[in-house]
Amino acid sequence: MTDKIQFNHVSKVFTIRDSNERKNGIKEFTAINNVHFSVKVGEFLTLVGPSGCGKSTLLDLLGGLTKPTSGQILIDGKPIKGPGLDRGIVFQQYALFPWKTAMGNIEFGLEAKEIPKKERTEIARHFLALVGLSGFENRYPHELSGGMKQRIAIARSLAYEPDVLLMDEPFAALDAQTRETLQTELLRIWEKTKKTIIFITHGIDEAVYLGERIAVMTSRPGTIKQMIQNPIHSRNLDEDIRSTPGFAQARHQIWDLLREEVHQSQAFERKNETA
Amino acid sequence: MTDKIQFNHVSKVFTIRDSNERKNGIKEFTAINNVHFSVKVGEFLTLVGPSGCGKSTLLDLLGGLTKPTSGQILIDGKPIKGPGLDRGIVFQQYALFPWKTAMGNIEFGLEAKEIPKKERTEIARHFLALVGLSGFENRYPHELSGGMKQRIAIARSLAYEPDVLLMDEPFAALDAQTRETLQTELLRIWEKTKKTIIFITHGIDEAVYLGERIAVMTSRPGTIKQMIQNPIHSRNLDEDIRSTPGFAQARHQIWDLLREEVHQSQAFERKNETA
Amino acid sequence: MANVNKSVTVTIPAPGRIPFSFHWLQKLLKQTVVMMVLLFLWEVAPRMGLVDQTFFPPFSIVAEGWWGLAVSGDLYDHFLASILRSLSGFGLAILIGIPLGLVIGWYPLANELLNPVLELFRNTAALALLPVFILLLGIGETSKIAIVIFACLFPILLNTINAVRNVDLLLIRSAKSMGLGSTQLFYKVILPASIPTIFTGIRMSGSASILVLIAAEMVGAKEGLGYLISYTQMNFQIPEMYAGIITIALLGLILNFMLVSIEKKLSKWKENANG
Amino acid sequence: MANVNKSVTVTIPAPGRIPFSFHWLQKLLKQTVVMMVLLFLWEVAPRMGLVDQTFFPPFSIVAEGWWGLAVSGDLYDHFLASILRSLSGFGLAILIGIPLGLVIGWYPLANELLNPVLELFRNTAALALLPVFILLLGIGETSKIAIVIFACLFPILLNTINAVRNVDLLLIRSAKSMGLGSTQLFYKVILPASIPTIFTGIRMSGSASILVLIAAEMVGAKEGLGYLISYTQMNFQIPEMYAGIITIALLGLILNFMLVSIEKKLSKWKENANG
Amino acid sequence: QKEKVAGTGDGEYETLKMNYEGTVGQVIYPELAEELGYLEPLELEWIGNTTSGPASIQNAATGQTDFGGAFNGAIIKLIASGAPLKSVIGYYGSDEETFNGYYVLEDSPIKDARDFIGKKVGMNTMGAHHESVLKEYLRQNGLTDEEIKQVTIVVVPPANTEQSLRQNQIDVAVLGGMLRDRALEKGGIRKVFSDYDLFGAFTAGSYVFTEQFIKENPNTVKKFVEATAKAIEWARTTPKEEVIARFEKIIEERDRKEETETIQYFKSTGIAEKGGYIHEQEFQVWLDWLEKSGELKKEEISLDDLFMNEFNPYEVELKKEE
Ligand SMILES: Nc1ncnc2c1ncn2[C@@H]1O[C@H](COP(=O)(O)OP(=O)(O)OP(=O)(O)O)[C@@H](O)[C@H]1O
Ligand SMILES: Nc1ncnc2c1ncn2[C@@H]1O[C@H](COP(=O)(O)OP(=O)(O)OP(=O)(O)O)[C@@H](O)[C@H]1O
Ligand SMILES: [Mg+2]
Ligand SMILES: [Mg+2]
Repeated sequence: MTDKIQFNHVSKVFTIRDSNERKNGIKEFTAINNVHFSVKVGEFLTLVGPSGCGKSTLLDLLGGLTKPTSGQILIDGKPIKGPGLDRGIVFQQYALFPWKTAMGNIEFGLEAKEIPKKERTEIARHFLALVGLSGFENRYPHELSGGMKQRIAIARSLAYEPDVLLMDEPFAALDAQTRETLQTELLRIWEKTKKTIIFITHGIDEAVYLGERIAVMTSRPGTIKQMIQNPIHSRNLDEDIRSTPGFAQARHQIWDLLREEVHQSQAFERKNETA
Repeated sequence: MTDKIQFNHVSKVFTIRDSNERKNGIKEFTAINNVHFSVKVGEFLTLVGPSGCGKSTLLDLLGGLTKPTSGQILIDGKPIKGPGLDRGIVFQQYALFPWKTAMGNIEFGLEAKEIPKKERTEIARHFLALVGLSGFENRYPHELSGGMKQRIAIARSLAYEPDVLLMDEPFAALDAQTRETLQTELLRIWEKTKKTIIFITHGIDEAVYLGERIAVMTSRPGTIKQMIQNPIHSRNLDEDIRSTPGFAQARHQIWDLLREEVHQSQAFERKNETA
Repeated sequence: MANVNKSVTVTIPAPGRIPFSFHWLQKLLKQTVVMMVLLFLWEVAPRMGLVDQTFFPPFSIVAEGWWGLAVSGDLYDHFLASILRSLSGFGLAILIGIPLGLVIGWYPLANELLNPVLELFRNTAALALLPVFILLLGIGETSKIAIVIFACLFPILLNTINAVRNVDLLLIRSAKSMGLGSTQLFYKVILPASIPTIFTGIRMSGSASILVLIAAEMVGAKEGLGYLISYTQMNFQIPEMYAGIITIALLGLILNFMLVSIEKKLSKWKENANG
Repeated sequence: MANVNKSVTVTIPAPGRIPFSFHWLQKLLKQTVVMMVLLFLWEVAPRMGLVDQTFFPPFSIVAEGWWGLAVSGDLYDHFLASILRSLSGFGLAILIGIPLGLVIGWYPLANELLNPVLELFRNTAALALLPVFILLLGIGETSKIAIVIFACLFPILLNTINAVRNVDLLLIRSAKSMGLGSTQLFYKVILPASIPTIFTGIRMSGSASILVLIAAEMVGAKEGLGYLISYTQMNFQIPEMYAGIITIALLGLILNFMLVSIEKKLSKWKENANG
Repeated sequence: QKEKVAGTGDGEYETLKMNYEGTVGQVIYPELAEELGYLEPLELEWIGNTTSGPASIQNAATGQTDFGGAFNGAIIKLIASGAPLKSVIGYYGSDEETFNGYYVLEDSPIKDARDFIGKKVGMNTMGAHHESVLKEYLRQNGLTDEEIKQVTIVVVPPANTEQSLRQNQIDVAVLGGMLRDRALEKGGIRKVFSDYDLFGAFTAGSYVFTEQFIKENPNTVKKFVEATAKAIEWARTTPKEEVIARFEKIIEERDRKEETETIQYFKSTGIAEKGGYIHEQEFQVWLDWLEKSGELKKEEISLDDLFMNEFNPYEVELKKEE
């Protein structure tokens, strides 16, 4: 398999206002530092790391919403120019347009692609069915439960057929049952469509359950600490894979890796907050 | 050990407005049905069940915020008269008073108990320290992270020294790392104070990790489906207990129990929603 | 001000509430009774000499006066004159205020530069400028409509500016990630997201348009409800004066009702668009 | 209307933004320049004959007139008279509106009964009632203050009612679970939770108080800024008339500024209390 | 829209339609002239009702209307403030039947000018006739400027004037016409002085045009003044009942949703001179007064700037008499 995405020694530095100082000082702040890895075509990569380590920043860079301070990001061997419909982003909060119905939201990206109305509706219906929400076409976001909203957001990203799907903790705000259902559904969709997926999460269980490979990041400034090839392959989706010993073992490995990082980052935050 | 709490064949029926009918009809709606179990002094009981099965209703009854339609609930052998400071409730959403500081919130219950100002401050400081938030006395809720808010809510319930702590999915909205930290802290507090705790959750992991006994409820109308004595006793809090085979086994048992209930309840909801 | 109504209506149950099915009818009945009582007091108080009958005639006499004006067609003429002025001023304010607000909100520099000037104008009581408008624009329709425009413009303008500036960043990022350009972003995201806030401004302007117009019509007009009131007052046609006042109140009610209906329609995608 | 501001301010970065430390000073400078340009136009337009100099004198002449009034002490007298009336009417409206609103909001029956009456009054343009107030209360201070009360009362009253009715149910339940009785609940939860919404009403009333007063002072007054304007207009002291208008604008700015400051102080526990 | 007619010879009117403001419930002399046919072929175009004299002449000055009318003192003030206006004919005044009285309650301590100090006088407009007459009265009775300043003037809507007096919200009420008759019917009030007591019969207010309008439309203005003068003479010399009946007819025909009640109280025109001819004294009084009180600088304005009688058809006749 060829590389779909390549991070070449990417760093991102923010200049932020220093709110502690009266004199409106500016501070440099390294969010991610020398990130270097690649993702293969059709791969499902999960990315875990402590809060604030730069996971979302990494995704923004990939989405073309911000530019790296140094280094380069390549997609299909070409550097990223800006946002584009070849990559679909699912944001942590369901970023649905509240004034559009479920259908309208799914069609949104298609409109930007200038696909004719009729075809648009057809495609949208297809993806609505794919995420199991046929019959909810005309609901507004506020009339949908959290899980449904996130499924619409996923359908929207799938609808304009991006090669790469970037997902930033999409299931974080959901309750456990819905989350597990959606995880299973996502795997089904991935198997059906063979997209390249980068999936950010806080949850170790989630990372192990979903990822072919799992990238563990260090705390701030974030770099890739380790890449783990996930030993669990048999994906019988209706089985309680999470209760198998293999799962427990993979989970434990990542737990250990993350533990030091989380402790480190929490100590850092507590120091900052009481200051 | 004696029984702290007794549910004697408790049912709760709501009369609700029937929004489908034009004529403002009324409908009877059984939320929980013939719930019968008891909790021992100092016990940590977790309660799992599908969404909408009546877990919160059960807690409201216990808190004295609503009255059962039939049956009786006894605390220390006496029937419940109404809300009282012998029971502390931690609600799912952090129900902090936004116009009070962290300290003020913790003192709130103490004010109702008419404890003098000075003593109040002392007690509040003590519990603030207990939940690891010394130094955050004067923060307003909006200046605290989600995890911190929930810790304040727990401290508030502990502060007025209730015998029973009722917790309704207190960690549901938190991210995974914070949640695990708080779970560990809660167990520490429980071991220290030996309160009777009823803890509602959606998460199987959470139920297994925390509960001495685990009550599994059926879907609507809710009853107790099964009481499981949790086999995991060794509580070395710094160990990754979640990755042990024992944990996986208990988890699996509950997963199987819940699976049929969840499926049943989801089918029911989907039917309702598309209607 | 992007106001998202997050709160829950607390209907504290009144003791001994009546079965629900009659509720609506009952409410209407009760409200009618209250109205009748008020009208009865209005009728009786002057007749019993509690207030001076010359200056506060009983309701029946006012109603008679109203009927007289209505039958002669005078009332209709005045009403028409007022509503035309009010609507044209109001409409022009909308036509000016919204585009201007969108532009100013979109360009931070424009907002920065104009902010103090707008604040100054907003806080200048429109009626203080009445003499200036008359001096510069004469006593004809122009000056009356101009003062209505002035009074209506600032609520609309400032709400529009705020609306644009407070569009949820997440939605903007989301749209950008789907490859929308600046123009499309404006039409497809900024504009629809701003509508509810803009409408708050429009509704505020609605009542301002009537208030100010009445005052303007009292000075130098030949028709309109404000003229009717001042004219009848000068001519000791006190019942007709009250008839004019009642008509203005009705005009206010109607305009408000219309605006609330439009608002509801335009923001049906919002959780609680409260009137 | 319990308005919770949930939105994020989008500061779209202007190209070539200047280093931050100078930003504040720069802003002030730019704004001053805009003001100067406006004043310059005011000076030049009449001098060049673009507008009639008699009725639109250049700014310097108006400033001279303002200075003359200020030195003679007349301006101070008028200003004082206006601000005293405005503040007493406004203050009384607060004293009546808030308690009344609290009671009406607290008892659903009261709200149900009075709602249509309040709606009717709220939509009655205050100035339409000016003749009635004069007829009933004479031309003295009473009628002027009464009309200010009328204009200020309804925004405060209706906002207070809404505030009480929209207190977060969760907070009420939380307080009840801590054993608070009705009275305590009212003072410790309902009241503080309502303050921000009530203040929105107060701020709306603030500008209404000035607007209506100006109109009232134009009729049947012997001092006050409204009187100053109409008197100087009648006596063709046009620069002095503009001086009066400027003073009113300043009065409006000051009152608004004061109210916003108080509001900020009282709702410092809110995320974004926007002015 | 004004219709311009070319040429400046006699009978060729530059403007045929004249915009003006009327008065609620009353008939002004140009309207009477139109009714009597004196004004033809000129036509009046009603654009609304005036709220006060000062507002009326201000509207004339800004071109809202073609002519306006006000108290002579107000006209002087406006001309002094830079608006080039000229009075062409008088249109109201006081005589023994038609006058403005300064009334107090029967048991009021106010007996003469000195008693006014510190009291409130209610009137329906400021800066005009009522105020100037009051100040002139106070001045003639030896009050200093300082003392005059202590008399407070309160603007009261006409409908409230009597009520305000009876409710002690004002100490003195200026009443004229219908208001006075109605108040006297009820009784309990007494007059301290009136403008007629002070000056005798005199004309107090005039119609004005802008100088520019007069320059551009000499024939129109001439015709207007002629017609108005003749209408005034008609009203001065026709029996009261007949005048009232004619007024009633006009009011009913013009259909401005008015009552004819006020008109029943008409007693006389109050205009002192034939055809509204303006005497120097009628402006000189106020000019002196304004100069003395410091509102005008000495010699800032001469009488020639203020008025002209040359369009008045009775000028020749009256000049001879002088
Ligand atoms: N636009 C920005 N300007 C300044 N600092 C930023 C900006 N965006 C992010 N940061 C900072 O960079 C760091 C990394 O942020 P990022 O959102 O990528 O973390 P994360 O790993 O996604 O955290 P979380 O798991 O909590 O979502 C944080 O400390 C954040 O405060
Ligand atoms: N006051 C009420 N009036 C009418 N119906 C109610 C009321 N409170 C709860 N219900 C209904 O009773 C059922 C049980 O609700 P409850 O909140 O106890 O469920 P739950 O188990 O806590 O669900 P979740 O896990 O989603 O929080 C739901 O279907 C709910 O709609
Ligand atoms: Mg993130
Ligand atoms: Mg619940």
